[in-house]
Amino acid sequence: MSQKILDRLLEKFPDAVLSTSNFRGDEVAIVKRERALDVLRFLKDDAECLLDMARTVTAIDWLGRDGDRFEMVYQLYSITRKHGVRIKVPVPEDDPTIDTCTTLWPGMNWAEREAWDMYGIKFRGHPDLRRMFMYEEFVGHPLRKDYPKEKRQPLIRREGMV
Amino acid sequence: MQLAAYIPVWVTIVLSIGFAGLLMLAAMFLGPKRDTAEKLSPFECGMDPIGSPRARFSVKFYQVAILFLVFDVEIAFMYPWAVNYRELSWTAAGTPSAFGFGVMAAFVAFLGVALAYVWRKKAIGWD
Amino acid sequence: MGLEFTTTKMADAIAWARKFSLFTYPFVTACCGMEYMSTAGPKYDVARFGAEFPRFSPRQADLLFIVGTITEKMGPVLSRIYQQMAEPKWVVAFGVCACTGGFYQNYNTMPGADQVVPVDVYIPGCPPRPEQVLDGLIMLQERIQKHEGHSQVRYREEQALANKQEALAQIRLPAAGK
Amino acid sequence: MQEPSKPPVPVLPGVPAQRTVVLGQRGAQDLDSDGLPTEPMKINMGPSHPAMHGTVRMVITVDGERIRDADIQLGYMHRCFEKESEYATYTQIFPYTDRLNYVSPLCNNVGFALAVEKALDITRKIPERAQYIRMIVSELSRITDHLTCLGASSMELGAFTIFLWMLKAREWLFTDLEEVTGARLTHSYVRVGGVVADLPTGWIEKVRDRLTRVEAVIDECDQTISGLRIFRDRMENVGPFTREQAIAWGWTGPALRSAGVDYDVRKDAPYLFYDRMEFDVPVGDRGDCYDRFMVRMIEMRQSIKIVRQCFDQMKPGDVIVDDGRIALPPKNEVYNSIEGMINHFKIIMDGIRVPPGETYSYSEGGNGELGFFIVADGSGRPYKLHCRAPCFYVLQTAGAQIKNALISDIVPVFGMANYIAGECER
Repeated sequence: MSQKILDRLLEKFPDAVLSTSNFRGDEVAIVKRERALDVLRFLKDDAECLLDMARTVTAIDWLGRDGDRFEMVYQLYSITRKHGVRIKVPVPEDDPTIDTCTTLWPGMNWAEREAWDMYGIKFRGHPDLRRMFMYEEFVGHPLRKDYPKEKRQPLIRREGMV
Repeated sequence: MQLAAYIPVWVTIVLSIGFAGLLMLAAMFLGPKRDTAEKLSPFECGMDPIGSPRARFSVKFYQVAILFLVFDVEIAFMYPWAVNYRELSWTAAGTPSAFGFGVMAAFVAFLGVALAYVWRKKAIGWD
Repeated sequence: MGLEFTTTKMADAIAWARKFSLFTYPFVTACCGMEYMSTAGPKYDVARFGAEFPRFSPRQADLLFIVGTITEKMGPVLSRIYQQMAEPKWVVAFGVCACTGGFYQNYNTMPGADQVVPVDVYIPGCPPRPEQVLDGLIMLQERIQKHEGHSQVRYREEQALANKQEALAQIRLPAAGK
Repeated sequence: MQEPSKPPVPVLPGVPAQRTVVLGQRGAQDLDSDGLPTEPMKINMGPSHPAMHGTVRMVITVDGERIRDADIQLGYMHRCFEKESEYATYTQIFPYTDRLNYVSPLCNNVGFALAVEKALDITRKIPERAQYIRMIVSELSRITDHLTCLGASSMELGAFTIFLWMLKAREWLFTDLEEVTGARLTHSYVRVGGVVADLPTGWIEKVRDRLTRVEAVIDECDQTISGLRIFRDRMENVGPFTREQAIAWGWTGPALRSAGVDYDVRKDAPYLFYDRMEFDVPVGDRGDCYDRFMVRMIEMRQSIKIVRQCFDQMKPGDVIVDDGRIALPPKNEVYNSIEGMINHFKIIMDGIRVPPGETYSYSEGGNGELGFFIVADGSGRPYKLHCRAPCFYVLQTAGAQIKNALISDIVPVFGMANYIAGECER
C-alpha cells in the first residue's frame, strides 16, 4: 500500500535512490549517503507521504560483504496516512559518518546515540553524541561482528576474582 | 505555689531525656566503630558525590520549615486542651459555659490571621 | 565460665534479635523485582519473617538484597553501596543473574554479584518463586544464628587478630622493663 | 544615590555564569530584585534509587526545589539482547524476549513470534485456535503490566493500599497464567507457528470468573484513587505533551494516546484476530501523567472485554502449524518414526531456517509499539535482530517533561513513563 511512496521517490530523486524492493510487504528503498538527508526531509514534509513518525533507527554490520560494510536503517511511518517505508543508507567502513536525522525527528536522538555506541557510526550535527549504554572507559563497539560476545572490560572486581 | 502538682511533668521529662540519652550513650560506647573512608563518604545512590554538601541552598527551605513549625506548635497546644475539654466547658456550678470552646477559638483565630497573611504572600507554595 | 558464658549467650540473643528484624536494602534492577514485589506483597508476605521493611539507604539496612542482573557498569555502584552499609551486614543474591549471571554470558553482564561483594545466600531461579525466596531467607536466618555470615566471620577474625596482637604486646613489655 | 564603586563580582569556576553574589557585598541590583539570588546545586539521583526503578542515573541541576536541567544516563541494565540473539536460534530467543518487558512478557513473545512468522511468510497458516490463545494470553499479560505500573506509581505517590490491591489482582492472573505456561513471570509459552500447549481443561471458566473479580478490583481502585484531590494535584499537568511533540519524539502506546493521538497497533494494523474484536481505544487530551494513568486504567477494562470475546469465539483445534520444518512433531511421533526424529533433531540443532531477507514487524506491547527488525541470512540464527522498545522513546522525553518542575514531579513522570529496564536498555 505504500508502493506510491517508492514511485514518488523514484520520480523525485532518480539519482539518489539506488534500488527499491518489496519483501514480505515491507517497501524498502536504498538511498545514497550524500542525498540521504534530502530524501528523508522530502519524505517527512511532502504532503503525499507525510512520514511524521520515525519508528526506529538502527545499523547493520555486513562484515565480509564486498562494498560498504555498514548500512543505516530508517523505519518510517505516517500516522495520518497509515503507511510506512524503510530507508537504507550504505555507509563505508573507512568513514563511518552520516548526517543526523534528529533535525527532522527529534525522537531519534537516543536511537542514534545507541547506533554510535553499538556500531561506531558518527552522526554529524547530533546534539550530544555520547555513548548510550556502555560506560566511557569501554573500548570498541560491541555490536560489531568482529567484537567477541564475551569479551568483558570489567570496571571493578573483588580481590581474588578474575 | 503547689510545686507538687508539677511532679508528673518532671517525671515525664526526666524519663524521656533519660531514656533517649541512655540509648544514645549505649550506642556510642557499645556499638562497634569500624569506619572506612568508603563508608564515611556521603551516600549518593551509589555514585561518586558531586559537589560538596556544604553548598548554600535556597532560603525558601528555611521559610517553609519555620511556617511548618508555627502550625505544628499550634496543633501541639490543642492536645492538652482537647483532653481537658469536658472540664473546661462546665463551670464549677455545673452550668455549661463556652469558656473552653471560646479559648481555643480565639487561639485558632489569631493563627488563622497569620495563615491568611502567609497564604496571600504566597510564602507557603514553592515558586 | 564467667564472661565467655554470658558473651556467647549474649551474642546468641543478639543474633536471634537480628535475624528476625532484617532491614533490607532492595537493590532491585531487573525482572526479579517483579517477584520481589510478589514476595513482599499480600499473598507471600515476607513480613512474617520480619524482613519486610525496605530501607532505601545503606546506612539503615543490614541485609543487601541484590535482585536482578548486575552489569559491569553497575559493579562500582554495588560495591560502594555494600561498603556504605554498617556491620554486621549480609548479602543475598536473588535470582540466577545475581548468582552467576544466568543465561546472559556477554560483554556487559557480570557473571554473578559475588565478583564484587561477598554473598551469604544464593537464591537460584529466574525468577525464583516467592517460596524459594522465603526458603533462602530462612537459610540466611540460620546462618545469622550460627554466626557464619561473612561479615560476622570477618569481625571475629579481626577480634582474634586484635587480641593476639594485644597479647604479643604484653609479652614484650616486661622484657623492655628488665 | 551615587553608585558606590565596587570591585567586579568574581565568577566561581565550574558554576555556570549565573549571577553570583559574594556575601557582604550587596550591589544595587540585589536590593530591589524580586527573589534572593540562588546558586544551582547538582544532585545525583543515581542508579540505585526507588523512584528511578533501580537502574537510571539522573544528574539534576536544582535551584531550590525547581529543576533547571536533568541529564538521564542509561546502561546500568544493558543485557546485550541483540548480541545474545545473534548467537541463539530463533526458538532459543524466546526466553530473551520474555525478559525484555518483563512486566508483560507474553506480549513480547507474541510480538517476536509474529516477526519470525512474517519472515517465514506463514502468517496465514497459523491455526485459528493458536491465534486466539495468543490474543488471550497477551491481553492477560497486558492487564498485569498495567496493574504493576499503576500499583507501583500509586505506591510511589503514597497510596500503598492501591499497590496491595492491584498486586492481589496480579497474583490471581499470575497463578492463572502459570497454569497455562508453567511459569509465573518468564513464560516462554509462544513458539514460531503457534503456542507450546493447549489451554488446560476448565481453565476458561476459571478465568472468566477471575476476570469479573479483577474487574471489581480495578473499579474499586479507580473509585478510590482516580478522583482523590491529592492524587490529582500530584498527577495533573505534570509533564504535559502536545500531539505534535508526542509524534515527533516517537511516543507510542498509552503515552501517545494520552496526548490525543488514537494510534493503537491493534486497530491501525490489526494482527492475529484483532479485527474481529470489538473494543475501543481510550484517548486523553493533555498528555500529562494523569491522562496516562486514566488511559491505562480504561485499557485494562478493554483488555478484559477482548479476552471475553476470545473465549466466546474460540473453537477447539490444534495449537501449532503442522509443518515439519517449523514445528516440533508430537513426542510419540519423534520416538516412533524416522521423519519425526529427523525433524525434531534438525529444528533443535540448527534451528528454523528463515529464508534470507529483512522484515520489520510490530505489535502492541504493554508500553506501546513493540517492533522487531529481523535480518535473516538463511541459517537458523538471525544475522541481526533489533527490538524497537516503546518506553525507550517515552523515557527520552522525561528530561524535557521535568524541566522547571519540582523535584517531587520526577516520581509521577518516571512512574507513568512505565520505564522497564529490560526493554528500555535491551
